[in-house]
Amino acid sequence: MTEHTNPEGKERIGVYVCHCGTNIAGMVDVEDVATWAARELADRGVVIARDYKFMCSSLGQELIEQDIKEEGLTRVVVAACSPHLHEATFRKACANAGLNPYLCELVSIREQVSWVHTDKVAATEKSKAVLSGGVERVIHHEPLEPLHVPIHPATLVVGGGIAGIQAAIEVADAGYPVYLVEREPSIGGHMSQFDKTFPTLDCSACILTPKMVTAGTHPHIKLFSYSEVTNVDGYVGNFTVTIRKKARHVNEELCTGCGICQEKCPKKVIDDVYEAGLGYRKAVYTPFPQAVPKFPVIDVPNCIYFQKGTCKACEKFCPTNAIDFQQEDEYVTVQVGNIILATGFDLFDPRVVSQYGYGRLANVFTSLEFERLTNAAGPTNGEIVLRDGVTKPTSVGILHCVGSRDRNYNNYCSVICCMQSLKFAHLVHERTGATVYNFYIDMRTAYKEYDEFYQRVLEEGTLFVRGKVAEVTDAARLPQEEGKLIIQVEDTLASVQRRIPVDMVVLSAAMVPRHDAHEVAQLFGISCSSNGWFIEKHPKLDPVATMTEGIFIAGCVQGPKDIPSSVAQGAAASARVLGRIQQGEIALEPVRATVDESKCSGCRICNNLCPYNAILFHEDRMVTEINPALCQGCGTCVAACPAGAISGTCFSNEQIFAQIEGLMRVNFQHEKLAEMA
Amino acid sequence: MSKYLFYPGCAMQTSARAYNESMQEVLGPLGLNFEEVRDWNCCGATEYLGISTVPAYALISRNLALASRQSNGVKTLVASCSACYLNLSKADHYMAERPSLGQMVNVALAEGGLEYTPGTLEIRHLLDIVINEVGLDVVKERVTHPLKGLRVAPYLGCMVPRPDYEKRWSDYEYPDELDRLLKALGAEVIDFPLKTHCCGGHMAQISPTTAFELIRRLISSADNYKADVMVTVCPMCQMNLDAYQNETNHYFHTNYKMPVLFFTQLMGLAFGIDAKKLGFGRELVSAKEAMSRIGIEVPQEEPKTPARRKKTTGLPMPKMPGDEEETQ
Amino acid sequence: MSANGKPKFAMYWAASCGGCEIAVLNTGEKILDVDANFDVVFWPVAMDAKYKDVEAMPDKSILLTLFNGGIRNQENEAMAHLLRRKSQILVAFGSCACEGCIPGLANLSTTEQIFDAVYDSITTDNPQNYRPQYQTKVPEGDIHIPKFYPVLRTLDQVIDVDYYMPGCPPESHQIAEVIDLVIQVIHGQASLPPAGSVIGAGNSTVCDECPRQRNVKTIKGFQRIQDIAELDPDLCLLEQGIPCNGPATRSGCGALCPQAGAQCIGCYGPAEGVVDYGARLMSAFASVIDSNDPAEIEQILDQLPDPAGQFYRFNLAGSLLRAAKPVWKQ
Amino acid sequence: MYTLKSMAIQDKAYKDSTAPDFSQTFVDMVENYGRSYEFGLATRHYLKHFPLRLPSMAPMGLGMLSKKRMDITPKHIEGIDQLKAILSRAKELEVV
Repeated sequence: MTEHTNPEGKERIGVYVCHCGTNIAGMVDVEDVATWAARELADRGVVIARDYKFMCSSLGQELIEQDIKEEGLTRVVVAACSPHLHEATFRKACANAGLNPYLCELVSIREQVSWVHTDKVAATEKSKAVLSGGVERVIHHEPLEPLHVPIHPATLVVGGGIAGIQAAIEVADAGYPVYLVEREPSIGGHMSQFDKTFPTLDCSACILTPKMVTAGTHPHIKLFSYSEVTNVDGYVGNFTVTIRKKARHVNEELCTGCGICQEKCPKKVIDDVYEAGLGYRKAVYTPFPQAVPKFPVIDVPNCIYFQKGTCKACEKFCPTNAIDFQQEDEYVTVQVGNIILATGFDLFDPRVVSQYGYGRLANVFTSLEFERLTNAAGPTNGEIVLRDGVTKPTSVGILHCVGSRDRNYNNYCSVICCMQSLKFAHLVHERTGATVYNFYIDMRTAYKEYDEFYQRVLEEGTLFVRGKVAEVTDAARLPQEEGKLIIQVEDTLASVQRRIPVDMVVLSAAMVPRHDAHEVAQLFGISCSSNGWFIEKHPKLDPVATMTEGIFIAGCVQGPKDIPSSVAQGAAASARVLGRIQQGEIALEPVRATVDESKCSGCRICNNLCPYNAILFHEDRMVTEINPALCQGCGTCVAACPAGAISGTCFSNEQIFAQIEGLMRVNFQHEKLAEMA
Repeated sequence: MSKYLFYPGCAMQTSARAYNESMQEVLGPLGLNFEEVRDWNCCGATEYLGISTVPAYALISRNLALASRQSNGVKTLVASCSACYLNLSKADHYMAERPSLGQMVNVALAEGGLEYTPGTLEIRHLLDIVINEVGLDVVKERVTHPLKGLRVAPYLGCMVPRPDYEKRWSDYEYPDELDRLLKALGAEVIDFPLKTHCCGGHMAQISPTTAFELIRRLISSADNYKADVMVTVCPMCQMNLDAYQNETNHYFHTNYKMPVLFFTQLMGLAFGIDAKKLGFGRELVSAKEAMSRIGIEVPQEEPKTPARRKKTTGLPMPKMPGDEEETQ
Repeated sequence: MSANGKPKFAMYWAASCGGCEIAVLNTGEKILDVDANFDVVFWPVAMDAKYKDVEAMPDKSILLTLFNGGIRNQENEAMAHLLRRKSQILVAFGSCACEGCIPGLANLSTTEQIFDAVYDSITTDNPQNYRPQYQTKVPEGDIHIPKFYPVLRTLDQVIDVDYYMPGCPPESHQIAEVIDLVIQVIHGQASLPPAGSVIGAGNSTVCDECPRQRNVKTIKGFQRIQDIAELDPDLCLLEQGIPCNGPATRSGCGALCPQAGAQCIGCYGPAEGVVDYGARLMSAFASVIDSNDPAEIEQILDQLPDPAGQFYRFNLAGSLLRAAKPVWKQ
Repeated sequence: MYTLKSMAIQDKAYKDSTAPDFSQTFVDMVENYGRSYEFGLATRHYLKHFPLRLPSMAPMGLGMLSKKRMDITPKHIEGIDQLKAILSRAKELEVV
């Protein structure tokens, strides 16, 4: 068993108990905790114990520094808030006084004690217990040195939507190389599907296209369109990324983007991506006229030649012989120092909200379908018409919050739906003169100029009904309902049930994480929440970094947001990356797992577990090794190793058992634990 | 032969005799063996729970207690009537969720020497058993006389898919179980928008005009879709739509003649069972004319569907799950 | 030193099956070396001796005692204390003494349940329903039998132990090596390992000695070895879904079981530095189950019909758990 | 739904007595026979509340009778005494 003595009895430990104003002192008798520690933990090496109003203030820190110097402290325990907040602060204070920062231990008596208890006596006792645990633990701490790794100046940006484009341009403008990877044949993302953007009603293409062109022609940006990242190795500063360039079957060297191949292709396919399923494209296509790059791709599963062996119309008519049916996928490996993920969102599939009839009732549209209807480059050239392609609606119902703010689907608010629905209402008015109803739960028009836009749409005569729509049906009850879609809703302001017959229904569907978000998260070694949004390092103070060093996120991959926020995040992520690049190197936390090779038998149980891909196996020696630069110290492999051959710095058996012993020392001191031993 | 306990409920012996007769006929072909709960009593229908709580649950639970005593290892209790199904599962659910209620009900049951532990039985509707236990593959195998050319409006009513304590149904607003079953029988199934709307329930008795309006909505919608018959899974729905159709016509000056049948009757027909054995003729709005359409050899020509879906000049419709199956 | 000048040797058998004794005899001609180098003063299975003979010996007069078996009753405990007092080097010999072994699994049952199993089960013919009485009056006076404890304890939970020699039983070649070592020490040709060491075993795990081929592991389910029609003779058993305890078990046996196509059941106990063998192994197995679906994971875990037997067969008494709580509270 | 309904009945918060009365009539029948008895229920209920509706319903009633979808005589269950004992105990518990 663990030896519970202060090794050689030499450690001189300082204990500092923080009041945190009344945050802690309101529920814990901090003076008592400090005097108790000085008295009862003296035999454990505590030579000084103080309480102070705000330990994190510069005066509090100076107190520690002074004691280290004057009292010759060799270990420091601070009882305050969660280590998440101030561990770095107190480590730095120790370092300033010449003590290795890793000889400092922070125990939480705020989040884990004062904020969660209501009995002051018990809370004080518990504070003593956790403090005692910290003291026992700190005895076993070792001085550690951070690892320094160089930062490769190149950056990988994954996702060519507006957030990714912005991030790529910012980094490239600073003079550093960027690899921009986009899954679709063209960059542009969802923004390229819109006609107008709220609240200014700017033409989406007009403001996006220049950015796309910049990204496509920038000397420092290497664009990989129609490509996907297949493998990521390495660690912050030094990632090796494999990119699969899917075969376009069009030779980019020869193609001029003239478009004849598309014209001549006999195969028409429903375009599920760019046209949101509402329009057609050919089997060889560029998704939209302003596409960057301009080169088309051949959609192999739909190409007549690939399926039946004959056709080759595109090849026959291509003036530059750019069609290449033999082309194969190409794998490119690049070195980068940092990665920005901006892979965006999918639209919620409203088929599952069966009562709204999407998929059954022809004239129920999703918001993205409607965007295409209004787009001058869309399937109807911007005409707002019913599914028959000709009839103009005389009345339109727009349903907010479809699949969001609904515990059956997604609890969260999708942020953009209110403004988007207002934009739709405006466009319907402007282009058809139809009566427009907006069905909303709450109207959320935060941010600049948004509420003004709401008022403008109100003045235009859009009818607003507050209530969650119960049903959209074609089952008419009254003669005037025949042939219409009837929206059944409780008008919660008037407290009446309404049946409103309309010609067209638009569902403002929620933003949801990409269908493959979990796989992408795993590929890059970051975590996503259970519903699939990628998790930022800190929701307020570090919104574009992740828990994995060197991986940043921007745009809707982190959660629903509008265009301005996506652009801001793209820029923010690039600023973080540029800071890193300019430092030239980065110091990594030395909290790492290590393998004791003499104990490792190469059973390979741990090999597949590392979320950061830090584990490698040496076939020749039959032992596992952990790459210290990749390891984030999460402890997964430590727990899994059946031989106990892997240990985690700062979380050794000795430290953990000592901490438990320390905790027990207070709580159970009268219970004669010895009986069990 | 899979064995199940069976709770018929009052209507199966009276107003829904056709349901009972046709069900008995198809049990064999489906490989189902139903053992009736001995000396069961009324479930309280839609009335008892409005009047009282403990007595109402005690009334229902007497059946659960009798069934569990009789179960002999059989866990599933099948109900054919939607109201019975809902009441039985409701009692089982709330006795577990509110232990004090469960206790009181058991105190009352003890008076009759009975007891019931919630969760002992698994209460399921007949349609659920056919779809999820027998399976559509077996149903399809049994079909010898596909109901080709018969346009049917599948109508479930409100009590089967809601509130669905055990999450057995595909969707509580728009479940497709009955649609899939009728498709398997070869019928042409319309996408009936009111499939889970209310038939009026006991409103036919206490507020006839309310009921007439609800009945009219259902019948006229089925008629708009040119349905030959409506198909139900519930005695009360059938009763309201069939028996009060004439009065409804009278009230609104309409002239609907929409036959309302039980799904088991159509299953029997598709299995090649004589219509007489299946309770045909008991309906008040005769199904004779509608049935004559499939009695005669219908040519293989596909009837035209209403212009609701894909028109070549129009914009494409979103793909729905199941679309692929149809095209194959 | 005894009269003939040879150091004294003792071996004792507490709560265990006797296999350890057989393993010592199984060392073959090596047993002659024991006789040649030691004066065997106490070894109940091999020679006649009374407890009072041991009591009469001066303290620390026995050089080496191999103590096998856990502490199940009052007699075991008394002998442990006695031999500790009389011995210079006391070795916890075999899995029972080191970790409790199979008798330790009884720590999951109450005394009453244990007695029911012994005195009142279908295989017992006990019409008068006799139960042990610790004290009985007979005409000659009171007689006592040793008291049965609520739990079995490992030897080091009762007395200080100098060395541990794991195995159920320890492999004979390992015993022979240990005997050789002690003889060399006696002749001044070697020195003793640090106190508290594990002797007669390796510092790694069974996998280290197992020749089967190993890959990155993912397990879709567990199977009992007898249910597998054809076992891959060269592939790691765990990868074939057989719950092999090798990865957590101390090396030293030569991986005999896996080589013979049977899974390691863990008789050599936890590898060096492992605090709780069962917990380690459980988290290791859990780590390689290839599923994220809770229902499927449940179903996979159900394929381990006896988790206590799988993970704590040899070491329950010595684990952090030690016993089921109700037993402990007695 | 039923909670609201029974609260309404207890507070007599209804305009006319048709609904609660129908429920009560139904319950009485069930308590007496153990099973529902539609003929008795319908005749009693309509006589009380909708006497004018009876003539227009006659064809339907006759249809139901002739197609054997309604019994003129009530059905008793065997364990009617047991059921009555259970219900009377349940009613005592209900008061609380």
